[in-house]
Order: sequence, then structure tokens, then C-alpha cells
Amino acid sequence: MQQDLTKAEYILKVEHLKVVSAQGAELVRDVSLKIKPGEIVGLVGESGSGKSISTMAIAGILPEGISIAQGKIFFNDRDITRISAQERCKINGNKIGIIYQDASQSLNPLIRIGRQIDEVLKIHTDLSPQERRDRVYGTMRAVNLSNVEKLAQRYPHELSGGQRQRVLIAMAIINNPELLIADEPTTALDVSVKSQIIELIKLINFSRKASVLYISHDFSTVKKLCDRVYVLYQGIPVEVGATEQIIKRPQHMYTKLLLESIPSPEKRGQKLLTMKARTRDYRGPAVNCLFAERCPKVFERCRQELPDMFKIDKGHQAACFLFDK
Amino acid sequence: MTRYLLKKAGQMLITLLLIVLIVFIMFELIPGSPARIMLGMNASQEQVAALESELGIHEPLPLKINKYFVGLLQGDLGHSIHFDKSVGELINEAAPVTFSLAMYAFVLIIVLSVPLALLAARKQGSFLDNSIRFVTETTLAIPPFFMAIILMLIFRTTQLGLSSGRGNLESLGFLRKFFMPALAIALSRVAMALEFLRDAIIEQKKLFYTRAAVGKGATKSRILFFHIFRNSLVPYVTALGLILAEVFGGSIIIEQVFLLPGLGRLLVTAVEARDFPLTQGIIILIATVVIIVNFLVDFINQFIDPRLRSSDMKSTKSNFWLKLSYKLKFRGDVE
Amino acid sequence: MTGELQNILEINNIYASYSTSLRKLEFVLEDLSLVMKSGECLGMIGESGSGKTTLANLITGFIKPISGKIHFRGQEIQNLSLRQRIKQFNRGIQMVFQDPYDSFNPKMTIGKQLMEPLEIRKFLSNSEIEAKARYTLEQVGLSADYFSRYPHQLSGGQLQRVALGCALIVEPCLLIADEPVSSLDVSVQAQVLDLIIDLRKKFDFSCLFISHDLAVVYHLCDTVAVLNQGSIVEQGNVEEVFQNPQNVYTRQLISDSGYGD
Amino acid sequence: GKKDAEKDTEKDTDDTEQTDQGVIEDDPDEDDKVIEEPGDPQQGGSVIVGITQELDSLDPYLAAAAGTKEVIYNFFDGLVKLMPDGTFEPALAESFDFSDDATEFTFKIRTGVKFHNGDDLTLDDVVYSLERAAGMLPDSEAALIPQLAIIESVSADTEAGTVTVKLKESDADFITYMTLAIIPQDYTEQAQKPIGTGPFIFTEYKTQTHLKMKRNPDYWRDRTAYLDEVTFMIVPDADAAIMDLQEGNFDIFPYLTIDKAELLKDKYDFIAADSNMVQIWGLNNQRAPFDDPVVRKAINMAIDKQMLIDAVTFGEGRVLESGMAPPMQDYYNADLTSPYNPEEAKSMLEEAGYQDLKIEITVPGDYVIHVQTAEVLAEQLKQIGVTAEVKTVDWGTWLSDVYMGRNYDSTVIALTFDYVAPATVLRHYYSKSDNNFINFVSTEFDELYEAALSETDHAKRVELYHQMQKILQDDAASVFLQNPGTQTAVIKTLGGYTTYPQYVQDMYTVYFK
Amino acid sequence: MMKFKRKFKHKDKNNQISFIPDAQRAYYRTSSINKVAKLQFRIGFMLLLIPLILFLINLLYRPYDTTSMNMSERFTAPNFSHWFGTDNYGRDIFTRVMSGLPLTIFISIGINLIGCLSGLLIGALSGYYGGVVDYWGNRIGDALLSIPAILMGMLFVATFGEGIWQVIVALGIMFIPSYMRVIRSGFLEYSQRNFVKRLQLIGASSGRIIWRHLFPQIRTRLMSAIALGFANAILAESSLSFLGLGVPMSQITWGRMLKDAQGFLFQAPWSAIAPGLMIVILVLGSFFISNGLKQFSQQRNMT
Ligand SMILES: Nc1ncnc2c1ncn2[C@@H]1O[C@H](COP(=O)(O)OP(=O)(O)OP(=O)(O)O)[C@@H](O)[C@H]1O
Ligand SMILES: Nc1ncnc2c1ncn2[C@@H]1O[C@H](COP(=O)(O)OP(=O)(O)OP(=O)(O)O)[C@@H](O)[C@H]1O
Ligand SMILES: [Mg+2]
Ligand SMILES: [Mg+2]
Repeated sequence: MQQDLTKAEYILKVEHLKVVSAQGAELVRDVSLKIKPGEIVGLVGESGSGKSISTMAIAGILPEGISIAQGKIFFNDRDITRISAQERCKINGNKIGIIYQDASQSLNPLIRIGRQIDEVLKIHTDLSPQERRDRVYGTMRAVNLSNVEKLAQRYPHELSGGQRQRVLIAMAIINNPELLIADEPTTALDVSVKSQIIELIKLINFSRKASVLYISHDFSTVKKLCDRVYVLYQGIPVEVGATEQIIKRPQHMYTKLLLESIPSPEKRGQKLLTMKARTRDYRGPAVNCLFAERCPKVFERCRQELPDMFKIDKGHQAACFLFDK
Repeated sequence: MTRYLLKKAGQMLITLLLIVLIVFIMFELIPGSPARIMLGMNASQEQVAALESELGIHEPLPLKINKYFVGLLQGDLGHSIHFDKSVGELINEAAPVTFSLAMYAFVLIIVLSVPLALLAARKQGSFLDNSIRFVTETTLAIPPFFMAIILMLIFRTTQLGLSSGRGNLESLGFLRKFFMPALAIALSRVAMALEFLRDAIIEQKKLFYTRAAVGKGATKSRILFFHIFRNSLVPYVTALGLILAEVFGGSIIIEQVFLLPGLGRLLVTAVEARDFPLTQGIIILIATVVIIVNFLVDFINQFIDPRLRSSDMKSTKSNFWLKLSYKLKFRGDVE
Repeated sequence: MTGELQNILEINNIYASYSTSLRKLEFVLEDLSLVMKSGECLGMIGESGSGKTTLANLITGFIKPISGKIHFRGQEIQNLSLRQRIKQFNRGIQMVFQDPYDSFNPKMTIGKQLMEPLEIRKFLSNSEIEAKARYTLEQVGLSADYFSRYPHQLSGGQLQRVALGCALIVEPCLLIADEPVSSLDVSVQAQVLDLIIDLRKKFDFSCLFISHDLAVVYHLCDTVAVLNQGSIVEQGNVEEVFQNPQNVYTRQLISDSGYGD
Repeated sequence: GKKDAEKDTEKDTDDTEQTDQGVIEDDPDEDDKVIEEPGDPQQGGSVIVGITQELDSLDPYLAAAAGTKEVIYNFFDGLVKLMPDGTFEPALAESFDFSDDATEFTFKIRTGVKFHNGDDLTLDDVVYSLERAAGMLPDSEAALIPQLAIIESVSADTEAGTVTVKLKESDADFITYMTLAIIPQDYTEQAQKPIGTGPFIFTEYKTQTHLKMKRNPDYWRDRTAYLDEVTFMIVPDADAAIMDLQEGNFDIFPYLTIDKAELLKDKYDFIAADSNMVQIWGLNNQRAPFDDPVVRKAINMAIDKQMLIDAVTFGEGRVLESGMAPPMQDYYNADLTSPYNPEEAKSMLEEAGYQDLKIEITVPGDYVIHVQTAEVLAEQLKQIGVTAEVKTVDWGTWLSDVYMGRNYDSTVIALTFDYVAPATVLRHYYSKSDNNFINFVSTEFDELYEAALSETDHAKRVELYHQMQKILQDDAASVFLQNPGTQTAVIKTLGGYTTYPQYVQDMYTVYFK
Repeated sequence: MMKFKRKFKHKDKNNQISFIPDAQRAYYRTSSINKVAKLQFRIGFMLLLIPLILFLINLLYRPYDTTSMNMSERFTAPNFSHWFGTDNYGRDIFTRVMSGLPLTIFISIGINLIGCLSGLLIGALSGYYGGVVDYWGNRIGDALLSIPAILMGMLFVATFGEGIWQVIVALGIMFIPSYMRVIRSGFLEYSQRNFVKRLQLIGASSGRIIWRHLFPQIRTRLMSAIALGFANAILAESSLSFLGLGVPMSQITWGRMLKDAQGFLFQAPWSAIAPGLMIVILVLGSFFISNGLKQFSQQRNMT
């Protein structure tokens, strides 16, 4: 992939991000991740592991009562955790495009979708209404929506789930953002629609040179799409590596077990799982390895210390004492 | 659409018919003969009997109902017993007072509740929010006539020159003259309207699409006015529709206090005099207005919220009703 | 998986619709026929809106078909009300729903809700009922201290286990599971799938498993039926269908999912 | 207030001038009509009168509410006119005469009198008026004025210019009824736009708001009314009108209670008058325990009437000892007394075996004065160990259940007399009358009553009525409470306000000083 | 921040912050809504305590008789011997206000009992079964609600006469549609939930589903409605009294006292202020409690 040398090495660099709720619960404990320009990075983890909260922290749209307690987020080498609302408005929708997890909740139900897509242009550009309309239709066509003139006049609830998701994508990419964050764009969708959207994201990444942060708990799509993958467990990345490495040679016990619990043709009719069930939802500060209670290979040290990331291979790291050499 | 309209019209008609029937049945049960009331204590039995038969009081109920409906279809509301005048004419005289009072109060409600709700909703639970709500709740807790009395005392002692609403309609500035009565009606309802709007705004704020709008780069004020405010209007408009019935109810009392020659006072006289045609006429008028306004509210809401246009919004609707019944209907009851 | 080859469920030419006016009649299920053998686990796949839930509701009796027949254990049931069904079959049809939190009374303890079906049936004494409920709880892999908890104190996976227990405690002949794992995490989904496999060995029931996840169906089921726009387009042994889909739609579905070959 | 009103007048006259030419001679100096010589009547000006009752029909025969009658009084004249001292003066009749047995009355009708519509008053109009009121017109079923039901025939003698009325039986009070309004023949809009011969002409009525009238320039008396225009403002609640009174928005306001005078005394004069009300605590003589005269007597003794008057009407009322009131002039038997003696009342009850007596007082809730009276009565009864429950019903219910249905224990009510005819009040105790709602039965009383009706000699009638009142007192038919006084607030610039034994607001005599 | 940490430590000992697996739920459980709701409860109860304490004092110590009249002391302005002054009969307003509580409350409770029980019955049936019952229930409710309630109250009282029971029945009937709506919407909402389906499948009868399962769901909501209804009943009673249609003269309710004071407002404003203030306090207290309950129920809804 070509790189513009004037640009920063990483388009997005998150360092030790910690997000807490008003009650002090740690929703995201310590997330660090880096995305190079043009790269598609996956973020996997079970429900509640803090994937969406991390993206919200990046986009500055954390819900009321939830705040960043620690850490920095560099976008093009600029810390965007403490910028003013106006500056945030300039970045969001312009340089960072976001596709939200739940499409039906992310659209204003009372406004025609054409206008909602147009709103992004209205805020960030000073194009004439005519130009804007052309661009809206163009982008809508680009995300494989057909019959766009009519579609633009519809209200969100009059669209199918797949269409809604594509509208969101159109909204996210219409300003050619440098970074596209896609938060589980396919979870709610049918199999056939799912693969279309994956193709679409690939295309955007290719044609518009956008970096992508792709969030999912579905390994099959991650496998198809991502260059690199972070595995998140209870607000802490436990393993990172190239997609190949993670899927073919998972090192952290959690990743291993997670992959094993996915039904596959070979395991048909057999029992799937060796991972113990999680018994409680601990939201206090991490003082030891959080996976210890479920880990089959747990040993004394796991219960006492919090493991760092240990290097396994080139670009492949895991937060497990087994690799502390 | 026509189907919908027809269905709605049918429902409205049924509701109206029921109202007429309820009033009919009540009047059948109410003791006291309008003839005797009209003629007074010194009248003789024969005189009363003669007047009663002239008024057709002892006719069987179905016949009376039938007669009434035939008249109604021809736009004839009957002849008032007490005033010896046609009901239509009497209503024509009194309705402008009540309707302008109601409209005035209505406008006051909107003018007061919208900015206050926006202020209160800015930060839920803030000092400002709490104090706005405390004050409006208090006004809601004051019986309306007591409120009127308090206002009267206050305005008198402060000499603001806002005299009570008595006098010729034409001779004084309408706005000044009706200010106090309208305010007395409005104050207790402001709390209802405000709370509705405030809750709606807060609820909308919690919804994800507002944050998604931040994600698009929209500014705060744009989000508030372009997204949140508009989306909060549906419950607010519905609340306003239902408040209207209460405003009419309020004007019945307030007209007594401020001595305004409106429908409310006419109605009290009519009921006391057992003047059935007049009572029925006024009730039908008020109920029709309320029903039509609520129909319009439905309509406006559909205009605001396209989701209400599609039929399969069962859950949204039920949720909606829940909230309505909660605050509004309950609060609104008999005040 | 006994050798008994009787059909537990036979659906013939069913038509179903939600529309109330005849003018705008739209069939959700159209001329649907399906045969399910006793003891088998039938997977039902199809995309969203294809009518899977509708079919489940039809079999359980929540909605009535416009025409067509449903035979359960040889008896025509499409016109029986829920109460009549309970009287007629002491081992009937039970169902597990997609959203576990939605399928429990949030204000009643798990134990009470487990015991309720038995209380209604009035065959057993109170102590026996409690014993059986505790036993069932154990069977679905939950310890006894969950007995007195409220639904919101359980995780989705745990609650889905309880839901299975609630359904199985009355020993049904046929269990309909409408996407029981779709709202769960992979790891939790795996637990529930394991549990179903386990329970099928312990209890003797047939299972209609509805899902849109082909992997799950392939993992769990013996036979599979593919539903498209209200009718079954293909039915057969799972492996055969997955390896050699006959229908165009099925082929598309399987290739999209990355299954098959 | 007044200046505004005057401006209004001017506007109004502009409108009406086309139809009634020269009705009002505008005095160019009207605005400066300030009181220079106090007490001297000035011509012109307009006043606002506050009235507290909603008006009903404006037809003088159909109007039933006292509040309406007192207003429309100004549009009409009767054959005779009641004077403030209770005597009668000829009005539209130049003179009148009646037979000794009081069955035939002859009136000589004045000539040159004009109705408001410009028509001359004719004998036919008088005959028509009497016949209509007596229910003698072909389509009428009953007398519109019940007292006139005894008329047998009315005939006119064009030659002599007289109208003769024959009665079915003798009625010495008949002349008092002849204050009856005389109306033009076959005019059908009396209820909406009344027309008579009176000193004022109806101009406008807005329901619930006001009624306006203007001076009749062709009035038949030697002078027209002083005032150019009078507006009756309807304010149903006297208490609520206080604020307006304090600002001087009304020129005349009748029916205030004396306690309000204190608040208004710098702007208004207060003119006291007797009312035409006999407030009684009616005891249902057929209902236990009031069927026992002992109970009735005991209760009569237990009531401190003066305290009641102090409490309810702030002392502005006269204690009554009989079923009639002082405004009835010499018919009222002022010699009767009843002692206030709760101890004896108590022992009387005990002797008669009544313990823990529980009674109910049903009052029409619309009348605050009666409700308050009942409240005070209940309190006073406690002293003799009687528990009284006050039950308020609305006026319609009172009329049908209590007055007509006679289904009650006791009630507080005021008997009113529209005419100064003693029989109208005492009729309530005549056992054959439908108005005898207290179920009083006394043959002696009945005989006296019948005799009085046909007696024409004034002194004898007075004697008969005095005897009747004594019977009522001796039998303790009910408890006669008070003749409440009324107060009329008249703004200090006005003079000439006159009160009558009848309920009227006579604007003819009112003028700016 | 300090606060958080301390809290944490304490909870850490028990080794659990919360047992709720889905933290979304956890968030709402422990959120600040709770605090506001509790505060509102507290204020509400405090307000309600004022009239209650007055009533209790009245049981032990009654400076004057409530009914005996003393003409020499009429319209005394508030002073040391008459704290709230005297009325037109020279009766002590303080004593009367103190003894006005029970009847005021009795009437309000009666009204709500009728409204709530009938509303519960109709609402439950129409919410659960829908169909014809629902349609006609709604039409009648609409009809009743589109006439201003004060007007209906007037007609009812004119029909049945004045008196405590009449007021209770008349207003009780007027309260039915409101309760019906609250309950109906609750039942409608929950009867579409899957757990109702599950119960039907295991053979639970409709009665069992309605009373054992659906009713508890709307209980908080209903309580909030009742608290509101309680306040509204007091307002309604005083409004009717104002029109002269309320409880009989001899009975002391605050509405009645306010009505009686009307005639002497300018001579003795204090005679209106004391009962008026009591009404406001009582009503406001109920509003607060209702609001608190409402927030609790909303919060429950989320779990
Ligand atoms: N209560 C209802 N009223 C009207 N239409 C309905 C109703 N329930 C479902 N439908 C319609 O029937 C069709 C089939 O719905 P169904 O719920 O059976 O689909 P499904 O296969 O279960 O989909 P999913 O995978 O999303 O659960 C859909 O088009 C849906 O819109
Ligand atoms: N608005 C909120 N307030 C408080 N806590 C929240 C809120 N939203 C999410 N959380 C909690 O924050 C944690 C991280 O949630 P997040 O939404 O990031 O999970 P996720 O990884 O996106 O899960 P999923 O796969 O279900 O989307 C969870 O424990 C969640 O319950
Ligand atoms: Mg998420
Ligand atoms: Mg489904």
C-alpha cells in the first residue's frame, strides 16, 4: 500500500485508553492500538468487552456520565481527547467516518434519509444544494443502493436493515474520511447482505484510501477483511497480530478457546467448548489477569499480576505470562 | 388515507353519540323540573303542568332522543328553556369569550412551556431544572380558582393595571383584559406541557441518533433544534391536544371567578336551571371541539412523525399511551 | 434417534397471513408443507422475514392458519386452542424464544417460574414439584443458588438455559427453539449448543431448531429445511443439503456463509 | 367608569338615532355636569347597575326570576303603581273602582299614552294584557300569573274608556295585582325585545353580560326619567364584584351585605331597605318528630333569632314572630312575641320523651343566606341536645323534592311576595293550597283565610290576618326567623334611589346630583 | 474521584460490584435516577407529614371547638390566640384546618378506590384481550374524557345530590377512564412480551397470567398513578366545592373551607389562605411521591 510520507506514521494511535462510568466502573481498562494509513484493523471481543465504548471515545460521543479517565488518542499525531467541541465538529464526519452498530437507532426517525446524508455535507462543505444532491446520490449509488432518488425521499423505518446499514455507510464515507470506523456493521444482517457489506468496505478502503477500524465478534468476516486484529477481553487487548497469525495460530488461551467455540464442519455434533462460563461481571480495576478465572492453564502468577503484552512473533503479541520469556 | 379518515370520523361520531346519550340519561335522572324552576315557588301547579307539557318533559325518552337528533341533523340545537332564546344564538354570544380565553391560555401555555422546557432539559437534575420543575409543580398543585384568587390579590396589590376581565369585550384591549384569567388557566397547565416536553427532550437526548449526529460533526445547537426539539414534538403536541379539554374545564371555573360571560358560566346556569337543550348544546360544542382538536393532533403528529403513519407501530403507540395516561390524563383530571 | 419412524409433525399446504382485511391479503406462509420425524432435530434456516417465527407460532397455536392442516402425533391440531392442546396431549409442544430476557417474568424468581408449569398441572405435591424443579435446574447446568434469583441477575446464556429447563420440565414431545442462540456471544452460544446436545441425550424429544446461522444448524441438526419467502424450497439431510444444494437459493445462501465447499 | 359609559352612550345613540329620531337630546355640556348644587336633580347621564342574577325571559308574564322582574320593571307600567309606602296610585288607569264584594273592578284607562314602538295605548291592549296573563287566550293552558286565575272575564267599554274585570270569587287583594305590566297587543317578541309604556326603552341585551335601556322621551308622566341611559351589568357573584366596586365601576349595586359596607364606604352611600322575604325554618308538620306540636314549640324556644341575624346578615334583619313581615304594613302582627328559653325547651323535649333527637335541615345550596342560617340553627340546637344535619341540595332538587314532593324533615327558605298581598304569603299555610309545603293543617286557619279573601273592609282584613298569624304562632307551624334587610350601594354622586316593598330597581327616580 | 474510590474499596471486599452480567443493565440500576427518585420521595413524605402532624395534634389538643360560633370574635386576624385567625362565625380556623384532614383524605381515597378498581378491571381486560371490549371501553373512555371532567362532576352531583358519598361516586366514575388507560397500556405492553406466550404454552389460565404475572409488572406504575390520582381527587373535590356542589356544609374539608372563605375574601383573606395552603401542601406532596414512583418504574422498565 502506498503511503503519503507527509502524513503521520499512524493515522490513529490510542495509548492506554481508560474509560470509566460515573459509578467508577471501568468499561475500557487499558486499550492501546495503532492504525496505519490504508490499513484495515479488526477489533474482536465478546459482548461487553468495550469495543463500542472505545470507538465512542475515539469519536468523542461517549454517553452522558461516561468519560475518558486516562490515555491519549492521536489522530494524525494530534491528541483529540481534549479538543473543543468546535474542533471536534470539524473532525467528525469529515476526517473520521463512523458506521454505528445499530443502524436503526443511529438515524433520526423523523427525517428523510436523503436529508440526513446531506446534513454531513451541509455541515462540512459549502457546496451548492445541487452539487450536494449529486454527491448524495452518487455516494448512495456507490454503496450499492438502487433507485436512489426515490430512496432518498424515504424515512428510515421504511428501509430494510441492510439498506439502513448502507445509508449509514454512505453517510460515513461521503466526505472521503481518512479513517472509517465500522462498529459491527453486519451483526444484525442476513448472510447474503453481510457479504455485500464486507465487499463494500473493502472497496472503500481500496478506492478511497481510507483506513478502517473494523469491529466485530464474528471471526468469519474478520478473516475476510482485516489486515491485523486486536482481541479485546474485558477492556484490555489480550492479543494482537496479523489476521493470519491470530486465526491460524492463536496464542492467548482466550483467543484459542474463542475460536474453538465457533461451530465448524469438523466439529459437527461434538461438544464445542472448554472455556468455563464467566460467573460475574467484574468492573473494578484490573489487578491480575482477568481471564484467570476461566483459563484452563492458569497458574499462581496469573492471580497476582496483570500481564503485559509479550511478543511472540513479528507483529504478534499476547498478554499472557506463558509468553514471558 | 380516505379509509383512515373515514375510520376516524366514525370513531368521532360514536364518541359524540355516546356523549349525547350520557347527557340524555343523566337529565332523565336529575331531579327537578325546569318548568318549576323557571316559574318559581309562587307558581301554581297548573301553570307548571302547562309549561311542562309545552316543553315536552314527560315524553318518553326514545321520542325525545329522536326529536333531538332530527333537530341536530338540521343544525338546530333547540330552544333554551331558561333564557327563552334559541340555543344557537346563546352559544353564539358566549362562545367567542370562552374560545378566545382558551386560545389565549393556550398560547400562554406554549409561550411559557417551550423555553422553560428547553432550559430545564439542558441538564437533567441541575439546579435550574429542579427549580423550574418545583415552581411549575407548585402551580399545578394550586386549585385553579384559588390560583385565580391569588392572582387577583397579587395584581391588585401590585397595581399593574391589569384589571379583572369584567366589562365590555370591545371597549378594553383584549390582551390586557383577558390576561389574568388566561394566566390563571394557563399556569396550572404549563407544568403539564412543560414536563411532557422536558421528558421528551431528555428521552430524545438519550437516544443514540443524537450522538450519531455528533459523530457527523453537527454542533450542539443544531442538534438541539434540528434533531431533538423536532423529535420531541409528538408527545408535546398530543399533550397540548389533551390539555385543551382541560383548558375548557378550567375556563368553566375561571369564568365564574372573573365574571366572564362565557360558555362555562352559561353552562352552570343551564345545569342549575335544568335547561336541557342548552346544556346538551354546550356540551356537544365543547366535546366536538375537543374531539376535533385531538383528531388534528393525530394528524399533525403523523405529519411530524412518519412512523405513526404506518400501521404496525403497535408498541410505539402503546408506549406513547402509557406516558400520556401517566402525566397528562391523570393530572388533567378535574381541576 | 430411536428407530421408530413415525412422523411427529406433518404440515400440509399451510397458508398464513397477518393481514386483517381480505383486500390486502398477503401470505406470510404460502403453500408450505413439512414433515418432521419423531426424535429428529430439524434445522430451519431462512433469511429475516422469511416466516420462520410465523411457522413456529403456527405450530404452537398462537396463530391459526388460513388453510392447510397440521398433524401432531397423528392428530389434527390446527384448530385446537392452546387449552385444548394441553388437555389432549400430556406431552405436547414447548418453545424457547430468541430473547431470553423477554421470556421471563422479571419480577418472579427463577425457581418459581420453573415450578409454575408443574403447579398448573397439579399432578405432583408441592415438595415433589420443588424437587423436580431443582433437578431440572441442575440438568441445565446451573447450581442451586440460582433458584432464588431474579432473571436480571442472570446472564443471557444462563437465562437461555433456564428457558430450556422451563420448556423441558413438562417433558414435551416437540421442542421448538426460535433462534435461541442468536442474541448470545460465540462462547456463550457454544455453551447453549452443548447443552442442547446434552439434553437431547437425556430427555427424549424432537426439536425444531430455527436459526439463520448455517454453522449452528450444521453443527446441531440432523435434517434441514430451507425457508424462502414463505415456503420450503429444500429439505433433507444436513450433510447432503450443505454439500450438494439443489435449489438456487440454498446454493446462494450456503456459498455466502462460506460453508459447504 | 362614568365617562367611558357616557362615551358608549354617544356611540349607541348614533346607532339608534336613525330609527328613533330625536330620542335623546344631547346636552353639549353634559361632560361638565359635576355636582354644583348637591341634591338637585340633573337631567341626563348614564349609570351602571350591578345585578346578581342571570336574566331569564324578558316577557313580563314569563319572567319568573325576581332578578329579571326588578330590571324589566322600568319598561312597563301597570294600571296602578305601588308606592314606597305601600299604597297604590293610579298609573295607566286614571282611576279605578270596585264592587263591595270585591268581584268586579273597573279601570278608567288613561289616554295619550304611547308604547315604545310609537303605538297608542288602547283598551284592547289592556284587555289583551289581562287576558294573556290570566290564561284566557285561546291557545293558553294556564294562567301565566297564578293570582289572576280567578278572573272570569275582561271587558272594555270604548265609550267610557274603561275596562272591567270580573272575578270568579271575591279577592280583596286583587288591586295589588294590577301593577301587572300592560303590553301591546299581539306583539310576539316580548321575550327578546320587550315593549311597554314605561320610562325606559329597551335597547340591548347580551346574555350573561348586560342589559341596556335608554330614556323614553315620550313618557306620559309630567316628566321623563332623569337618566339618559342605564346599563344593568350581570355579575353573578356579589363577592367577586367587590373589586370592581372598590374601583367604583358600578354606580348602583343592590343586595350587598352590610359587612361589605365598611370596605366601600368612601365611595358609596348605603341605602337600607326591607326585603320582601319572610325567612322561615319550615318544619314538615306531617313528619315525625315535627308532627308533635310540643317539639315544634320547644324548637321555637330554642332559637336565638337575634344571634342568627347577627351571624348571617350582620344584624341587618328584623326578627319575625309570624309568617308575615313588617313590609306588609299593618297586616303584620307586631304584637306577637316568642320567648327565647333553651332550658325550658330542653325540659319540654325531655318531658315529651324525646332524647337525642336527630333531624335534617335541607337547604337549597344556591342561597348562601339559607345555608348559613341552617348552619347557625344546627349549632343552636346543640344546646337542647338536638342534632341537626344540614343537607344542601340544588335549587331544582329543592323545588321538586322539598317544595313539591314534601319529602323532607325541615328546610330553611324565604317566602317571597311579588305583590303586597298578604294572602300570597299566608297561602303557604292554607291546607288546600299546593304551596302548603310544610303540611300545616288547621281548620280554624283555613276558615279565616277564606274569609279574608272576600273581605273588602281594610280594618276587618287586618284583623283576620292578625288572627291567622296568631294561630301560626300558637301552633308553632314553623320557626319564623327573619325579614332580612338589603343594602344597596349607591355611588355618592347619585340621588333619588327609591326602595319599594316590592323588589324593583326603579330608575325613574334616580338622578345625578 | 475520591468518592468513587472509597466506594470501590468497600465493594471490592465482597468481591463483586454487581451481579448483573449485561453492564448496560448495571448502568441503569445504579444510576443517579435512583438518587433523584429517593430525594423526591423524601420531599414528598415530608410535605405529607405537615398535615398529618397537624391532624395528630388535633387529636390530643384542640384549642377551640370546630363548630361552636362566637360572633364577638368573627374575622379576627391571625394572632396568638387564633393562629390562623377566625372565620365569619368566629370559629378558629387553625382548629378547623387541623380537623379537616381525615375527611379530605377519606374522600380522595374513596374516589381513587372506585376509579382504580374499576379502571383495573376494564383496563386489564381490554389490554389483555383487546377486541370488542377494548374498542367500546375506549370509546366510552374517550367520551368521558372529551367532556371537561368538572362538567361531568357537576352533572353527576346534580343527578345524585350532594353529600360525601355522592361526591365520591361521581368523581370516582370520572377517574375510571384515566386509570383504565394507564392499566390498559401497561397490559398491552406486557401482554406482547414473550413470557406471556411461554405461560400460555405451559397452560396458565388467563386469570393467572393477568393477576400473577402481568399485574405485578404495572404495580409501580399504578402506585404512581394512584399518588397522582390522590392529589387530583383533592383538587377535584375542592373545585366541585367551589361551584357549591361538594360535600355538605356541616362537614369540614379543606375544599369546603375554601369555598366558605370565598365570600369574605376581602374582609378576611386568612380564612382562604390556611385551607388553600393545606391543599397545596398535600397535593404537592403527592405529586412528588408520584414522580418518585414514576422514576422507579421507568428504571424498572429498563431492566
Ligand atoms: N404480528 C405481525 N403482524 C403483521 N405482520 C407480521 C407480524 N409478525 C411478522 N409479520 C410479518 O411476517 C413476515 C414473516 O415474519 P417472521 O417473524 O415470521 O420472520 P422470521 O423469519 O422469523 O424473521 P427473523 O429472522 O427476523 O426473526 C415478515 O414480513 C413480517 O413483517
Ligand atoms: N451508556 C452506557 N452507560 C454505562 N455503561 C455502558 C454504557 N454502554 C455500554 N456500557 C458498558 O460498557 C461496557 C462496554 O460496552 P460496549 O458497548 O463497548 O461493548 P461491546 O464490546 O461493544 O459489546 P457488543 O458486542 O455487545 O456491542 C459494557 O460493560 C457495557 O455494559
Ligand atoms: Mg458494541
Ligand atoms: Mg423470527
